[in-house]
Amino acid sequence: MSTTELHQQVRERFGVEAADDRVVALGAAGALCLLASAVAFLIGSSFTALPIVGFLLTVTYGLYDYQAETAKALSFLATIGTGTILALITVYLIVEALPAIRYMGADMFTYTSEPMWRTRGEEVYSLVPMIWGTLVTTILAMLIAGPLGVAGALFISEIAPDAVREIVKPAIETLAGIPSIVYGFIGFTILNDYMMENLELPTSGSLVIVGVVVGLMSLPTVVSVAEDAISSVPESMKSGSLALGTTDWQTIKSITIPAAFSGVSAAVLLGVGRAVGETMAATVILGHAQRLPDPLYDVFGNTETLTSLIASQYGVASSTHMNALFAAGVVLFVSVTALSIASQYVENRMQHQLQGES
Amino acid sequence: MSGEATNRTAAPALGAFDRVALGIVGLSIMTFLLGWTTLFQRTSPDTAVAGLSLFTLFGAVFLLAGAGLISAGLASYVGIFETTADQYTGIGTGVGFGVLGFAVGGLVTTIAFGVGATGSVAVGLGVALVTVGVVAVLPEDLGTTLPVGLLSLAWGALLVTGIVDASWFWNPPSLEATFYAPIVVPLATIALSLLVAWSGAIVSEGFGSQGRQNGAYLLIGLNAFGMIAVLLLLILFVVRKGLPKLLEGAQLGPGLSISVPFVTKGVMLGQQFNGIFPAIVGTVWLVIGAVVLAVPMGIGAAVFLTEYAEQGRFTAVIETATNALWSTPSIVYGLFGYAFLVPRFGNSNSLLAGMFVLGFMLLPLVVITSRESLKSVPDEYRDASAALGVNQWQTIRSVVLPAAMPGVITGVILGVGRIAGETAPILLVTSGQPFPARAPSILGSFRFVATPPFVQNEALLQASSALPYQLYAVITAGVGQEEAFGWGTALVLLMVVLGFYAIGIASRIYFRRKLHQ
Amino acid sequence: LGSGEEGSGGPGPLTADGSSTVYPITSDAASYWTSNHPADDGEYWGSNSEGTAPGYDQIDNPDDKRLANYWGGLYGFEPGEGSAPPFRVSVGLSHSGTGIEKVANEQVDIGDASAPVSAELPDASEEELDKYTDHVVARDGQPISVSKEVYDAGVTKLTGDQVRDIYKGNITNWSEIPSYDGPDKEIQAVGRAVGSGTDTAFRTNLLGGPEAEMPGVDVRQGQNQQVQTTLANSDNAIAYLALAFVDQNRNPAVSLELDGTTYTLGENLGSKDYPLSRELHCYTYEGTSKKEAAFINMLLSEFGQLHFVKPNDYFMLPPEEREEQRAKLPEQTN
Amino acid sequence: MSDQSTTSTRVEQPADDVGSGDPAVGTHTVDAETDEQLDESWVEYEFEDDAAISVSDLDVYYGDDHAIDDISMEIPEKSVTALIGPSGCGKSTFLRCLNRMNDRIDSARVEGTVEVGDENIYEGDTDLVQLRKRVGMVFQSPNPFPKSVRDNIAYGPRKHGDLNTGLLGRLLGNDDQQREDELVERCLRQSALWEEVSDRLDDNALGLSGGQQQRLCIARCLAVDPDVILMDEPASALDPVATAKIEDLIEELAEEYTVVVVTHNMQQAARISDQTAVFLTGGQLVEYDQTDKIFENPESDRVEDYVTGKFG
Amino acid sequence: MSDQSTTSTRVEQPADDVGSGDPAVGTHTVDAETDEQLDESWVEYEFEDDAAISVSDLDVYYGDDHAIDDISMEIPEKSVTALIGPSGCGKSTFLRCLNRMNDRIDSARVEGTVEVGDENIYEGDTDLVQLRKRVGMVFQSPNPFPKSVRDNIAYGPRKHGDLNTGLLGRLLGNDDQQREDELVERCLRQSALWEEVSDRLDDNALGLSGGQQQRLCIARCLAVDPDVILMDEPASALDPVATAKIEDLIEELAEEYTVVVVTHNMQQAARISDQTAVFLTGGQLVEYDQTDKIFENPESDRVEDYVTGKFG
Ligand SMILES: Nc1ncnc2c1ncn2[C@@H]1O[C@H](COP(=O)(O)OP(=O)(O)OP(=O)(O)O)[C@@H](O)[C@H]1O
Ligand SMILES: Nc1ncnc2c1ncn2[C@@H]1O[C@H](COP(=O)(O)OP(=O)(O)OP(=O)(O)O)[C@@H](O)[C@H]1O
Ligand SMILES: [Mg+2]
Ligand SMILES: [Mg+2]
Ligand SMILES: O=P([O-])([O-])[O-]
Repeated sequence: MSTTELHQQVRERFGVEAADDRVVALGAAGALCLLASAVAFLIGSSFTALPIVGFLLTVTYGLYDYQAETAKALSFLATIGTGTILALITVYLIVEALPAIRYMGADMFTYTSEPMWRTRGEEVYSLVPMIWGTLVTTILAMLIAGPLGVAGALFISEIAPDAVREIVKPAIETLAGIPSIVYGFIGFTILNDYMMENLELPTSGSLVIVGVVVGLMSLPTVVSVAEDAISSVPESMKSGSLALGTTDWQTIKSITIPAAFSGVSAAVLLGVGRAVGETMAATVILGHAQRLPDPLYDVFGNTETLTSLIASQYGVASSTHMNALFAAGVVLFVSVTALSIASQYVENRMQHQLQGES
Repeated sequence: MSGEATNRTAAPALGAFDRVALGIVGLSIMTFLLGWTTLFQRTSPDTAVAGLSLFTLFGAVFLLAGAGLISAGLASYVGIFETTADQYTGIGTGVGFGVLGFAVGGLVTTIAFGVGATGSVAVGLGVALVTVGVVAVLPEDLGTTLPVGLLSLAWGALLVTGIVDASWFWNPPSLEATFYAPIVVPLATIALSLLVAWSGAIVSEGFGSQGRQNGAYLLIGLNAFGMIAVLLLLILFVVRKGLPKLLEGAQLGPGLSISVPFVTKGVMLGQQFNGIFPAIVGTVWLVIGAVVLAVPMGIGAAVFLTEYAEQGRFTAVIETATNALWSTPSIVYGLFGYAFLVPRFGNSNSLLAGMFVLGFMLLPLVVITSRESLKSVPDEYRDASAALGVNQWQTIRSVVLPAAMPGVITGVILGVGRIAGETAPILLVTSGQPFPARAPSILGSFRFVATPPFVQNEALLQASSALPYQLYAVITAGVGQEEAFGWGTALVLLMVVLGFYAIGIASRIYFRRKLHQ
Repeated sequence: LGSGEEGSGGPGPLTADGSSTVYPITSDAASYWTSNHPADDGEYWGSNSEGTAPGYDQIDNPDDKRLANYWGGLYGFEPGEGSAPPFRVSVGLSHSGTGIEKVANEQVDIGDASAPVSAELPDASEEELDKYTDHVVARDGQPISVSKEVYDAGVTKLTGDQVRDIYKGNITNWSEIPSYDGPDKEIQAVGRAVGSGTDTAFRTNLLGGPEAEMPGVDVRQGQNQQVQTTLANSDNAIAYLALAFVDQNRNPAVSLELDGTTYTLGENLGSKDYPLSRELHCYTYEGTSKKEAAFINMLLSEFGQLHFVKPNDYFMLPPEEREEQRAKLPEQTN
Repeated sequence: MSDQSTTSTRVEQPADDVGSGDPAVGTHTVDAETDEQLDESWVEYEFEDDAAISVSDLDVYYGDDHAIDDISMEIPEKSVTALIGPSGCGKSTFLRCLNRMNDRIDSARVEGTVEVGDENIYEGDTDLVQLRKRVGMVFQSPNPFPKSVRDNIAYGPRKHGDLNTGLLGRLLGNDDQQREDELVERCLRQSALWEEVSDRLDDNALGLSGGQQQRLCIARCLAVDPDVILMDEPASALDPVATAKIEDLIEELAEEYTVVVVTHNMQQAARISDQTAVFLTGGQLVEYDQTDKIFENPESDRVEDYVTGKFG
Repeated sequence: MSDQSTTSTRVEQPADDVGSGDPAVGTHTVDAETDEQLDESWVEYEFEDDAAISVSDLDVYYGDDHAIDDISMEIPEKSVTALIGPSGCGKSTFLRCLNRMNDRIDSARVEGTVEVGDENIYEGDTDLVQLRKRVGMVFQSPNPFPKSVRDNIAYGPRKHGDLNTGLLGRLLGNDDQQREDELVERCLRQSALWEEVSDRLDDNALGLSGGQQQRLCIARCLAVDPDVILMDEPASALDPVATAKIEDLIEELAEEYTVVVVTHNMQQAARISDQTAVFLTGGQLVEYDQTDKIFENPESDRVEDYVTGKFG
């Protein structure tokens, strides 16, 4: 590529109006410095800071002399950076997980004879019990957070008078702020005790406790996202129904909820995502037994979730064991990303539907 | 249904009808609340209310309510009262009762006849099908009262006759749990109370669309009330448990000097009152670091995506990526930080690694909220500025960003609230001593050296505590002796996090009001 | 920020992490070190009109140095400013596996462990194991402990076979134990995280090897402290743990009959031939630095044993063994 | 309302109507009593005998905002009444009072009486459902439900239990499908839409053009068989061709229904309405008379300025 | 544009202007050449000598949508030109072509030439910043920045570096505070707002009433000293009183500036403009003439129908 072509490209990319070689040179210098520091960081060199200083100098000069161009370039860099972080996490997780997956093969997701998780001697890393534990707690959590959350969202956006809404809405948002470790602490000290005493559970920590606690924790997520979806149903649609002489509840059931259905599903999906990824409550409440409950549906039994597996074993893990934990991370990451994409897709569909493009 | 026939105000006797129904609703809400207090062991099966033991009282109420509901339904059906009941109950309600029928049928067969899982599922399904079929085609006044009334009568009878009493229990062969009456009875009572209240609410409005609305609103209202109650209970509980520890040794000194050792001291030998100051400082630094890292980057990315980039595949990919990052579990970030960042940051758990990991977690939120608020800046501002001949960057800097700031600030504050309470990543990349004596001194540790990287800050590269980790440490290092310490920590953590939330929400309300005035 | 802030300068902190069994020892030592009491204290360090800290009289401290200044000074460390120690000591809490892992990764200076590294890393080569330097600082007699309710129902003594059967999953109900006369109750067999020294030692000493299977374990807890809590909160639990975590009122230790001998807490449980007794280690990696030596040397002194080992219910090392251990430390500077 | 001085609103009531059998109308004698003071030009205009709606002393407040200031007027049956006036003068607010859609606005407070038929709809126990079935409403921008054309029209009757076309109806055999088909066709014909959509009754209504959507909304409203149809600027979001269709439709509807139309467009009011009410700022009804009169020879100078475009 | 048959748009150009020194004007001889065919009534209308803006053969497409169809017209200096026509006929699109605000719409494509002064603004290297300084714009709904009144007005000059009132300016000692004060006052006076806001220059502009906000937007536009001011329905969001003020203001501004106003309100066009261009659907300019002529005696029947309200 000739220099003039390069100029042309840079100019188009960054909207540099006055053809100015110095802008191009500056941009190139900045980019080089950044690249160098990234490489240095990746290989773990202690010289990482040098190119960063160079970059900062370039940027400072740029901001002084070519503010618009520099700002645009910086914002572009920030975007690239955000993408890079995701890419880095994804790639690193997968690369680290590969040895374990190669070691176990498909057994990692299908192997069900005891022991399913053995880190010494003849190693076995089957994620089946963890996936099952995660599945069970998530289903329990959603049985709580799904209906209650949607009902709460309906209350806030459709039923509550203004004055009540002003209180209830922030209160439920605040519920989202209670850190999971606090729930975990309460679960570990109070609920575990309560359940052992009153239900004569043979072991401390059971899936049902984690399910209930995680359900409570994902409730606010479901409420606020569903509330957004429900209140984005245009007022004109609701008025249209009411003006035909239907009751509010009929309007909610027949107009509002169907119109907001995608958004509400997206909310539930996001809630599922929160539940799947919830770590600390499971870690401190559960008894970390890497085996399937017997019978499978025994929610009062003890098993492990993917998150609590990582949190409880990262410290002792090395080589294949560590890779297996990464594999658990990959399963988490992939499922949660899939949920996020699904909820985004569903939400977009709602937008389109409301605009009549169904 | 003609206008005249449905004009309920014409039927004078309806007052009585209403009153009975409202009475039923009132009673069932009472049993609902008592059910909860019993579950929380504030009341016990032996608590006497009006001369009756609690379970007998439950039984009496359900007998009364069942009878009331059934007679109300029949009265409406035979036309003693004019109501607006629909011709059919409808499939929706039918299916609802079907699910209930499945549960009740299945459980009763298992408990009473000891049938195995397959058998009870079969029976349950049978009961469910019959229920759906029957209820759906019943006239609405019967369909919404009879099933609930009968169930209520049955449960009432079981309780009053003492077939189910405080010593009753059921030990399912396949589950690890044993269900005792003190748990089962309140749970069943709570569930049935809701049903009865729902049915009563429908009756009180004379069935029909108004009645159904009344029933639904009652349940939804109770649900909202329940959520608020849970929030308040949680907070009150933590406050009650944590306040004594928080105030231990606290003094209101001369003048306005207040000393609260729990938040100003570490854990040290020979000190009368130990505290969590190092954890508080750790959390503060973690938050500062994360914000410094994530906010400029996030806003920058949002500006590029919203203002500069053409909306297309690239922006869609980044958008998907940020959403995915936002929902990625914290433990995954933690694992990444542990295996990737820690070896690169001086190879030991460190504040810096924690800052990066939390920053990574905060980043997507900043991008998302900044994008939202940048998008919600009206294009009119951009047009107006462009029409004055002002270039794009100056428009962004002087008009768009200031207008978007409220949204960004609110989003960041809420995000900070969330990361301040994150435990898993800290546990993996930052934690060191569980009960440190001293707080890290970041500002005092900057040193300039002649070799790259020229600036050194040892404190940044050392492990630190943080509030959520402190709580985790209490759990791992022995809740038995130090539980009070844990509650104190939980209270402070809750205050910090909820403080961020309160500020975030308040600022959002403030900015919104300001915009609308 | 307030007074509790650390000063800057001086060498970086000494970091340790690992065994929850060793944690009470090293953590107490770190607290003493960090507090750096003056020699006129008498309670913690030194001597005054009211008393003398146990073991202090064995120490030659002519300059009346503060605690950490003294022990640091032996290895040439300059005293810190004011009451600050020459360097800080920070002790993390996890379990032996983590300590051994982290010390090898050079993430910490000292890896605490309650089982030997050879048992923790059964697959490691000689060469690899040689890089660890083993400093034994105390001895533990690992007891078997049960929930108070179980103890009160008559289970005050178990045989080795019974314990083995419980952890192998052959005995699952307390009523299968003859001495038990309570209601029918499932056994909650509490284990420790795989890789913890307590777990490794228990498997090695009772089940036949560090890789022996324990299919009977219902619940695994990360640290000794959590095991103790679980025992106290349950009415049907049994667990193996470290001596420091037995509380006769909450989780009493039962007597254990092994090969015809009955071992009872407070009598012969600590004796060298108690099969579950074990050494508590502070591992360093690739030699022992002066910083590490200064701290470990304190642990090995009479003062250290009296203050950090004994109060935590562990067994002190006899003087000749201490000398042996001290020999592994580098030369003192003065 | 201290009549003469503050407002020029008068409603001529034929003498035989005063104190006649209809008690609802009889109570509103304020206007009737002032008849004698009217000048000639007023007496010439006679409203039809039956007032479909009579409003008296209506005030509406939004919080402290006085949006409707003491308005009384009678809207005659089976005719088109236009409400015109500059933006923000309270036309929509007034219109929404007639079927109590203002109830949905938390800050709104209504005083006075509005009688539809012979029932005061602001009396305690008015059944909103019944009221809104009788007084239908068509909104400024078309707002069909995101359902099929058929479902849009059948929506009201189904919700009111007049049609059992669901699964249950079919199972029980008393299927109202045929009645529904008839209803849908009748309403679509009435709203002059049948030709255009008869072959896509099951398509999503949001796929129709704006003008078609608006006529669908009218059809939907007709399906619940109202007496009165309120329309708030029904054509303002439409192009001229669609507007013309809607205007024709309104004139036809007036043969069977009482139509009240708010419009910004004076020409439109002149074209379609029988009587016109002119609101000016502050929520006051300045003049109310036959449309020709208003546009050709209004009483008040302000109205004259307004309708000739000197102002507004 | 194949003239006579399809369009009645003509622009009378004084003979002395044809082929005169100004090359930009000279190139647009299509219209000039057809002069001879004009009937009497056209000749009577003479545009002023200097066309501030001349548009020729302008076409605008949104994607495949042809929004402006081959329009040529000349807009004379220091007068008010009104653009009227039904909704969607392309008035706003045309207006936005004059300062290239259409560039901001990705799908928009513009063909033809627009000359402001004697420079074709659609030629390659036109400096948009300079162009928009010369051709200011006022929008339909008032859109002041959420800043103080003063900052709103000083915004343009500050960004263009004409005023140094920031911290830097103050530090360097060449503080333009006084010049800024003068500018703010002058612009506010010109836009007839000074009396109302002189004591709250530092209040947030969003606290002003709608009419005040719109005048502020005009003042803001004046502050960058434009030659031409484009206004897109500047009063449509305002109440009658505010509208009257804006109308007065427009007439005053025409003494100094070239004003082009889009309006929906025919009365308004009649009241304020010197010449009026009538667009009908399809982006065509149907007639362009002196305002009196358009409203009293238009050439085309469609225009007559339109201005008398028979249609639209
Ligand atoms: N929901 C509301 N809350 C508060 N004030 C309102 C509300 N709706 C209308 N208003 C106020 O009441 C007055 C009358 O409004 P209304 O919408 O009835 O006017 P309008 O004549 O329909 O105007 P337009 O022609 O613009 O539709 C206005 O001042 C308006 O600001
Ligand atoms: N951004 C756009 N993208 C695509 N098409 C557009 C866009 N803006 C306007 N149009 C189309 O171009 C045509 C002319 O629109 P324009 O806004 O110029 O009309 P107008 O005369 O100003 O109408 P109004 O009186 O409603 O403002 C219309 O058909 C419109 O749909
Ligand atoms: Mg209106
Ligand atoms: Mg326009
Ligand atoms: O001593 P441990 O914590 O490793 O059992």
